[in-house]
Amino acid sequence: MNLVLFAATVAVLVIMALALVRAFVGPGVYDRILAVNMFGTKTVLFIALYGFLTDRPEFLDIALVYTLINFIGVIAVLNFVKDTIEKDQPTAEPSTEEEL
Amino acid sequence: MLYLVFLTFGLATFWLLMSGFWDNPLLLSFGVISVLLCLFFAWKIEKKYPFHKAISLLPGLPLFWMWLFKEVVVANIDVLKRIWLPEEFPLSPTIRTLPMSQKTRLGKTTYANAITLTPGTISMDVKGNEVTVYGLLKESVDDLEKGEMDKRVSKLEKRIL
Amino acid sequence: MEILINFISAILLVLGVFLGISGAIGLFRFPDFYTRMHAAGVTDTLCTACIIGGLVLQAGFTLITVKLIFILLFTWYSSPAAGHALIKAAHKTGLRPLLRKDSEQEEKSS
Amino acid sequence: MLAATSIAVARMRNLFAAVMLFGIYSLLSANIFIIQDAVDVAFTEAAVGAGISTVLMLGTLVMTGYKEKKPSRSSFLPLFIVIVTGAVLIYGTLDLPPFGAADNPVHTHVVPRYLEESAKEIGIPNVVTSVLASYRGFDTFGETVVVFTALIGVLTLLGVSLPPKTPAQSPNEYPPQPILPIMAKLLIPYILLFALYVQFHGDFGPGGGFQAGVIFAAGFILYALTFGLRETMQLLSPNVLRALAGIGVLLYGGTGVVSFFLGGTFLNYSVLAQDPLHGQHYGIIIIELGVGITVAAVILSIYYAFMSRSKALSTDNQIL
Repeated sequence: MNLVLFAATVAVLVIMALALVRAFVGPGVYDRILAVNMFGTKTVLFIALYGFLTDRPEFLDIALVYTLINFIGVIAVLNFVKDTIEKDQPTAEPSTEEEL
Repeated sequence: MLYLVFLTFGLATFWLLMSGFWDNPLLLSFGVISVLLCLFFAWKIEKKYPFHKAISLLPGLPLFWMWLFKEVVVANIDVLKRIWLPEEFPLSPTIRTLPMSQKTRLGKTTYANAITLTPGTISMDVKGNEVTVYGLLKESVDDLEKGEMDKRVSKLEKRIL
Repeated sequence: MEILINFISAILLVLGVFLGISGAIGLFRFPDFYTRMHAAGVTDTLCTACIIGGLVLQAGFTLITVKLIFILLFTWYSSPAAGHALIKAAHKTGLRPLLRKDSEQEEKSS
Repeated sequence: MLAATSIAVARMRNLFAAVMLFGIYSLLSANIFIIQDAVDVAFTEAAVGAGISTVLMLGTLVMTGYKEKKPSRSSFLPLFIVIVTGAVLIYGTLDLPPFGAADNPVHTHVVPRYLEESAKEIGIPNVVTSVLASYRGFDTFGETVVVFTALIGVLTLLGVSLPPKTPAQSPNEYPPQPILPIMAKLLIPYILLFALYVQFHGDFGPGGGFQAGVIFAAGFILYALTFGLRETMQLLSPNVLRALAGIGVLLYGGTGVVSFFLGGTFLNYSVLAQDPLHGQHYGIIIIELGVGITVAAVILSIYYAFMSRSKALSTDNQIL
């Protein structure tokens, strides 16, 4: 059983990495926010799984904090993005800024 | 006011279940204080923005959740097919404005969230009695237009009023 | 009995991970932001439910289960709200979605 | 992944994206803390790093503009300095004993005593809390005061003003868009209660004053984001917050003084009750409460101060 848990933990890490790549390449602010949001929810799962893997179920408290913070963070980011980027501004940035 | 009564129950349950120390008088009294503090803020918010008697979706909720869960599973399979076999199942993104029959804000919110929760459709805008839906597939928006979900949410809402 | 529970739990975990990976791949395969939202939706809903469900079976009937269920409830309550806010903000700031040809008119008329 | 993220942050010219990646960076480092079993640190990192600092940095961005200026000078000199500093640091670490070795000074000095005796002397299960609040009571007191001083600094620089009332909104109406306000209203009481849970269970599991304060503030920030800043200020006014921040510090210091007068030394709580164990326990609870109140009040005040500077943000939002 531990093997399955371990595999699942690693797999969630892989998902997180993929989301991270999406956050790096963009394009555009909203794609990044989406990727960050997904990264956050997967972090929650990662912590929960890792807690079970190491038999430390009090990690779940942290996972719960993450869900809260992630939600509030996304709302906050959206609020600011909306206020700062004017409607006529293109949301996708020029490609030179998206290298990496 | 009924909302606050329910909230008290909810908060107390939340505290007891989170804490797990049911025989420690010190922590229990802290629990009481904390719940009261939260209730105070909830009451201030409630005074300003009341739920229109829209208190307990509770009795019908489990059934609705079960139905919703089934919908979510079906919709997930749909989207999965598009992810893994893009050639055989092409995308057909669609935007359409649908009517909603809910009367209260809470009902409308529930409906919009149920739409978003099922992958394949996302509620994009709620204006008056209409919701703008963005769907990954034309078919899923068509399904939504048939209005089964709408009916179910409205039925939930009727219990409130 | 325990073997059975472990078995179901393992299946749920694997299923959840599969869904998560599909979602992540969808994040790359889908052509634009709006379609990608749906891919992320897959991971937020059923993937979380499956993994948490698998863990619940592992934990048995304890307070840990309750906390797991709180996490699941909170995710299912907050993720549609966040998704709605996200797509709405994107739409209002003028990011154009890819649409089917014949649905262009629908959008204009609405 | 941590390294990749930090490189990406440094390369990003769009500061919005950089801030978001910072959020990810915090989440990642919190994960590393978790893997190293430093649960309390991870808790703090999650709450402070990923949540609040992101929000505050965004607030700063709105005030200053979100594109970084193209650097005009060559980046060679800074690079050189960074490399030299890094080399010196690495050279320094060569002298350190091997990582995790059992006879490291860290492990032989006071730590074994903390770990072995804390259960006996303090009587609470979470060692981190007892170290933080009891053995290292002075340090933590200092930190609390630092937080408080930060508040004074920010308030002197920025000041808080009540944003103007928006004419479009009648007093008892919801904001025009139902979804987020309703969800926020449903969730906020539970968020606040969760914060209090973290506050009072710091002795049993991960958590404590700092984390609880942050989560509590986050609940109100969510309210501010969905209902507007003015509403939030009416719910919990800046003046009350300022008073609370002071009260928190006083509560902490006061506990120390009381224990001093009861015959112990400053911040030695053993004298607070008949049984030293109980005395320690009560002392820790009280000072954790002090820390929590201060942190929550300070963070929320700083948030108010930042947001009321920007007119666009303090009015109600139509889009969300």
